[in-house]
Amino acid sequence: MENWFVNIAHALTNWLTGLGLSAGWADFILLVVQWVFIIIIVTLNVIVLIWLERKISGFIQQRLGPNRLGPFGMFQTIADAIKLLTKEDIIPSATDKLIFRTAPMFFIIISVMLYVVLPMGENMVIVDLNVGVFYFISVGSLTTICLLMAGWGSNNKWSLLGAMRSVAQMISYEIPLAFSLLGVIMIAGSMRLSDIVAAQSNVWFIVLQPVAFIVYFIAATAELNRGPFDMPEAEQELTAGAYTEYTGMRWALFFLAEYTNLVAVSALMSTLFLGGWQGPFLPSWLWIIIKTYLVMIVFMWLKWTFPRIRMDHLMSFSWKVLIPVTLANILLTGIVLQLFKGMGW
Amino acid sequence: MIGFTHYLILSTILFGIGMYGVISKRNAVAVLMSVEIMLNAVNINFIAINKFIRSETGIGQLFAIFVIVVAAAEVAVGLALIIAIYRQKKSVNLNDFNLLKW
Amino acid sequence: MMSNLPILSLTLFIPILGAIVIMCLPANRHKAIKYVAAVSTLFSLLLSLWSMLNYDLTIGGMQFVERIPWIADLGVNYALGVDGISLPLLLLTNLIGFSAVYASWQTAARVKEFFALLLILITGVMGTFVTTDLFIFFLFYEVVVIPIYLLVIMFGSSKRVTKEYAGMKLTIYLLIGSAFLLVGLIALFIKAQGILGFPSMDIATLAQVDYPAGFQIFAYALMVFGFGTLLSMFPFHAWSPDGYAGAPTAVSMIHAGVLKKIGGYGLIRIGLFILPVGAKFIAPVIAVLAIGNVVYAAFICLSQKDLKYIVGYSSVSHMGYVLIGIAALNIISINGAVMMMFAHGVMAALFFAMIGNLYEKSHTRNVSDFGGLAHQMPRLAFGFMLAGLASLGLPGTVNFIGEFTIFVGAFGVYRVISIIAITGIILTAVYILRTLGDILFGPRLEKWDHLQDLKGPEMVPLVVLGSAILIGGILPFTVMDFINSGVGQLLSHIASIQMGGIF
Amino acid sequence: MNYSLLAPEMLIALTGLLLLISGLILAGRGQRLVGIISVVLLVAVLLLVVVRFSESAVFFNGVYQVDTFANFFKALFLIAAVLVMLSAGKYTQRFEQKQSEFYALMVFATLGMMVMAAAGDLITIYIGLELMTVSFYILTAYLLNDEASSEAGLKYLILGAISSAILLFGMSLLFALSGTTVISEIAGQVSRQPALIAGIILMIVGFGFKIAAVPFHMWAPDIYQGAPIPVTTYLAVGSKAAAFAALLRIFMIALPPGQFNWSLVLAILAAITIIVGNLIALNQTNVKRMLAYSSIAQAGYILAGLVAANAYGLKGVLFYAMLYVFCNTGAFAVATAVETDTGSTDRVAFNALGKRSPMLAAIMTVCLLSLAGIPPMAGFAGKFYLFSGAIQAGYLWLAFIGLLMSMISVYYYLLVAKAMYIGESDREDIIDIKLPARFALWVCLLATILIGVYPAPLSNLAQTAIQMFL
Amino acid sequence: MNLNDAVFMLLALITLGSALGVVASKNIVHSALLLVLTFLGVAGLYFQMNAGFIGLVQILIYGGAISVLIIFAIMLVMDVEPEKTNLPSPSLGRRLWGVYLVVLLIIALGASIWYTKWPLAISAVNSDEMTALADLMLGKYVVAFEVAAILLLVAVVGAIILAKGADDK
Repeated sequence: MENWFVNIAHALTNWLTGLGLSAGWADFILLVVQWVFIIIIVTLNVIVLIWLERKISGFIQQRLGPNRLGPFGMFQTIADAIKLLTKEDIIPSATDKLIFRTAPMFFIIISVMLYVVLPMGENMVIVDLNVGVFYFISVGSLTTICLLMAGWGSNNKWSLLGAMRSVAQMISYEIPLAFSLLGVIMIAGSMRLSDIVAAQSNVWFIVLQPVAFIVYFIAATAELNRGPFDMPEAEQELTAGAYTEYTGMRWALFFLAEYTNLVAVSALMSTLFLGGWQGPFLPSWLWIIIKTYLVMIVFMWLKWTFPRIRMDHLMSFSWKVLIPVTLANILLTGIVLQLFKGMGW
Repeated sequence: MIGFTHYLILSTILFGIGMYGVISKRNAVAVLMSVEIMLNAVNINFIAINKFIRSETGIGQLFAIFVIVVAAAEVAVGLALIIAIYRQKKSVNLNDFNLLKW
Repeated sequence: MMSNLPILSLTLFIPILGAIVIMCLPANRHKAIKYVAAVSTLFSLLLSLWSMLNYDLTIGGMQFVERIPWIADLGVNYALGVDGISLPLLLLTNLIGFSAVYASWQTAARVKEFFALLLILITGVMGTFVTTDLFIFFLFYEVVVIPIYLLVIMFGSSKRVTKEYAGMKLTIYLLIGSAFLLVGLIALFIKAQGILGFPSMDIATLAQVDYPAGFQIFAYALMVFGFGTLLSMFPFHAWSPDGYAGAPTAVSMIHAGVLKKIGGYGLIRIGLFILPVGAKFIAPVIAVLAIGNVVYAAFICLSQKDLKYIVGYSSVSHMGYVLIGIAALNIISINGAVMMMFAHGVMAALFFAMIGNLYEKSHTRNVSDFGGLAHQMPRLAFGFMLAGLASLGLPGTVNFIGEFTIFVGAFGVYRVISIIAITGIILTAVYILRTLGDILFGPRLEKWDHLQDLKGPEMVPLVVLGSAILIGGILPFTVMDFINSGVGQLLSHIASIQMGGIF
Repeated sequence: MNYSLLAPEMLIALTGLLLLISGLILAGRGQRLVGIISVVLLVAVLLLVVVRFSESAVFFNGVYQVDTFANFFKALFLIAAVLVMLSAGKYTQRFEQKQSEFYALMVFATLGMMVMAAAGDLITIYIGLELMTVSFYILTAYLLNDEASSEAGLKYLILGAISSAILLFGMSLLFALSGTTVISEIAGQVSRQPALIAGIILMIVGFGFKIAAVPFHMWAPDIYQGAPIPVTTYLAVGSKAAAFAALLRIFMIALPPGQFNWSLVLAILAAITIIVGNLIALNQTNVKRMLAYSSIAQAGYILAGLVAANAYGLKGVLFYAMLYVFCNTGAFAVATAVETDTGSTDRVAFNALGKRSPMLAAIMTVCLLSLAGIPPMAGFAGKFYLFSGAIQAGYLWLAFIGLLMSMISVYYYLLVAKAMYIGESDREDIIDIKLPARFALWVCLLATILIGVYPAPLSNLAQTAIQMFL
Repeated sequence: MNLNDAVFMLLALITLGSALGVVASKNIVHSALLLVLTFLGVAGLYFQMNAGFIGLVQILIYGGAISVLIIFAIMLVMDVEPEKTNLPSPSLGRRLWGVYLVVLLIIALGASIWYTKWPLAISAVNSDEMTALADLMLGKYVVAFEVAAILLLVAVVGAIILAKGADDK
């Protein structure tokens, strides 16, 4: 059970080379296949997630949530998806057509690209980059552009304001996010995610880097534009923010991408702070799924518990609290590491 | 086989495109963007040197990193300037900046 | 013996000291400022007289030498020394400087600036004559220009052209000339360094070097350009009449009297001494241009109405003689040229002093406005007469000695040119006598009755300069002995190193 | 490696940070203290540099060098910064609560220059250059309510960025050919190839922008005119000298003139610069702008020294750069005083300055004459060195053009003198100058005259500084 | 043509094409978005040259930060008609001059690059480029590193001062 997926990949490679393809091409095809596989998994996963979110919010708000379609309303999301897919694709006439159309596509592509470096289990990472963490942050930072595209392309002031708000927020929180990861990287001595996981075989980094974990958690929430940091789409002020003009399939793509990001960020958090795929008894890939889901449930819990924060508070919180805290954390980590090194550890 | 020369030619063309933008564009932001293209062209050179030329490991990349850092700083200041000037003139067209003789 | 005392430095820097004292005085202490200026120039005058008396003619050469290393890598020394050529010119400077202070005694506005600048100007002029170092020479050479500009624009008078225009024209002409000169000097210095192997700015050392002929011609041509502009050589003379017309009296005196002479002095001391081959090659050109000076300027003089312009053009004309003397390249002619410089200096200064005085009182310089001034102002008239007669080279004045010597020397070399130039004397006589007659003689004009004759301080220029003209004219050896010793040594030096009797 | 020799740089960096922090602490009227603090600290660092002038060390295999050449320029930058800050005292009050940042940026610009002068490696030179220019972009636009200032800042930024890009492309070609960025190693590695010519030309163009050589000068007058005057002063004096320091090090060591013939290109550039700079300056009516064009011409003169590439020429570069600090700062300081008083730097604003403040007028005259190269001011000695070098190297024509144009330049300098001494003004009141500014002005005046009359000490310093190039 | 060459060609096409788009587009927002594509193309070229770290830096700084800043600024200073926000200089002479100059530059520079014998050496693929970079940055190039840090500080201070504008009274 542990090596299911690894074995499948090996078999595929062997088959491809058997067909007479060079190793390079075989790797390339395998990469594509793996990526497509992930896309499928993630997409399907989103259906579950949406259902979960609805259920959790219902639970927190003391109501039932979806409960008509299927057992526990499980098919509600599928029905919604079908509705969205079959809806008319409205493109308002005054929009910047090209930008309007491409924004959701880029968004989802970037979201999915994040998974390339995430270890899904022991030896289960598509490209084990030596700069994995950095890759995650760099590529993740591109999502802001897509939001700007959406906001601008819609030619709607609510959209534009929403987009600009969200970008301002994301840029501000990207810095503490990256800084919080530095502590982990310093201890692990590598930016390769598999190395970081390996470094946690004795003790999880959430123990060694509690401050970094908290900062990362907060910053990630903001990065994901989730409540209580969901200013960009504050319905009362901006209707649906950058997504206001989107309908049907395109809107669904944004929705999909948001949840994809949520999964990715949660998976990274599990990898960096919660020991990744390591765990007793169960196969490694199952462990990471469990941990990721736990993190996601906390995210949802937060979202439905706290009220939305005001925009200026949000910004100053990042610049005046989170960044100094992370910097102090880095400094402290460095000092302690040097001390330990000096003591011959 | 693609080699060092090809990368350099590519960067030269990119540099030229950037320079054309600098010369022909009137929007201050566009000019700034063109300058960024030029800097990117230079960076291609540095990375290519790092890969193809007999030199100390990593120097080219280091140079490129410094260029990127500087470019970031320059853009930040440049955009702040553009915003400052827009606040006064309500325009970002270089042709409108005629207080000084140029 | 007093020879340990740095006589020349004292002579040079007492005016500067005076200028500094003046700058420190409050601006409204006019009397004090004027006395300081007078005393400091008097000191310089006495010192230069003293050095003239103590100069050992039997030895000749550079005396009262001072030498302090100054800029090692350029071979520059703060080197002073005087010989027979520079002594009369030093004396001339001080005579005129002293008189100029008195000629400006009536200055009322911005007295402080005026006298400070004037003293700086005098120092600059003196410096060029007493230094034996090329760098220091050039330094002083250019120091004089800017004070002149400021004096002209601040204190000058506007008549035909504005004083701003006159000042700027004068300044730019002189500076452009000096640019050529500077190129020549630097080229000379670099060339000599290449040959000698060490940098040197000492004029005597530079003169020892055997420069290639082509280079000598090139460098000498640049110097002729530079010094020629200062000497108002035709066709670079246009600045001079305008400049004199715009300038205040004291500046006109110094400028026409001594400043121009720096050009002639430089041509002899630097051009001839260091670059004999070049000098020989270019001498005919100079001689031809000199004709332009003598005749052309004299003709223009005939048609001038303004007194200052008349004297201005006449001084251009007289410089032609100096140029001929230099171009003839023999000991007699060069003696004459130096003598002429001295003579023209005192004469022109006296002339301008008189004109200035007259203008101050009557506010006009037009010849046609005057007549019969001898009735009202006999002493002024005497000054005018003395200067005028000196100007046309009447025997008994020092100018006669100069002109005569020049033509004696030049006649053997440039026969035609000399003859043409001598006709210039006739033209000079025509315009000078006509002018003097028009303004001094004839019926008494009522409108000038209020004019007061020279008195008190105003007499000083007349006495000092007039006696110089007469003493030099009647006892020519007082000056000529010095000049002869200086020029003789200079030429014998040239002959001894390479020329072997060409001169 | 004796790291204590890096103390000046470190102290300057700390000074800048301290000033930034003090801006937070010293709010309100306390901002005035910032100027005093920065001057005191800079003077301390200057003393340190002077005391350890002749000590030298090579860091990191030549990536960073502390030598007499670098120390000469460091002292130059610090002197310039101190003089500018002293003379700017009253002017900076218009920045109100942003004075500390102003001084901090000036200090950081100085740091950039110092790094440029001491860097022995292309990367470090580039970073130093950018620190300097980025600081200047901000400083140029520091008059936040003044459109001309913002405009100048933007123009400077755009042209500065372009020139940096061009310079970098040239550097990248040089790097590619030699495989190293360390200047002292390039000389042995680089071979004569077509790309080298391209690289040299691009670098000349890049540096040409930085020193405002014609035809890359068009930014300078606008920026000089638009920027706050203290910034203009420092820009004209410091950034130019820093660019020359880097230019000298790269061209003399990496591309020794014996092996590579770049001097003719530079000679033509210098000649055009001198001619155009002076000719355009002739009909400027704004003194700041006139000084801008004149400073273009001055760059041409200095370039002539590099063209010569011999002892006199290089010594002239250093010598001239130093004296240029004094006379240009003096001239701009007077302009600052006039602008603070009258609100304008048009030539008419200088009218009757000779009466209103004889000291200012005299200093302005002396400084301008020094710029023109009239003895006994320092400019003459400087030009003498520069053009002696040029003639020695066989560039007689260049010396000719240079000297001729410098004499022509007297024309526009004298126009200012004319305005000051005979111009009419309806204001007769005495211009009030604060003590620090007065002190700075006197320093400029005395230095200008002293260097002119007795150039030997400075020339000896310059001689030791350029020893490594010969 | 092997895979590497094909990828190079593709990336070159993307980079140059989008760069051309940047200068050709009349809509400044389109220019800015194409600029992002250019940056990504250049990043791709870095990956192609085994410079993964720099490629990611490129994406992070250029793609994620600089471009966003630029777009942000564009949106703050936007004119009403986006189609006319990025018009080239109205003077035809200037544009032709630009084209001429640039073509000349490309030909001259390109030729000199083409005919140069470069001191080529295929350096071994550096597996640990980051360590090498870190060693350089904190070793030989520590001065440049520190100065760059100060440069960023200066830029931040300056950008805040400038963008904030004068104090309103």
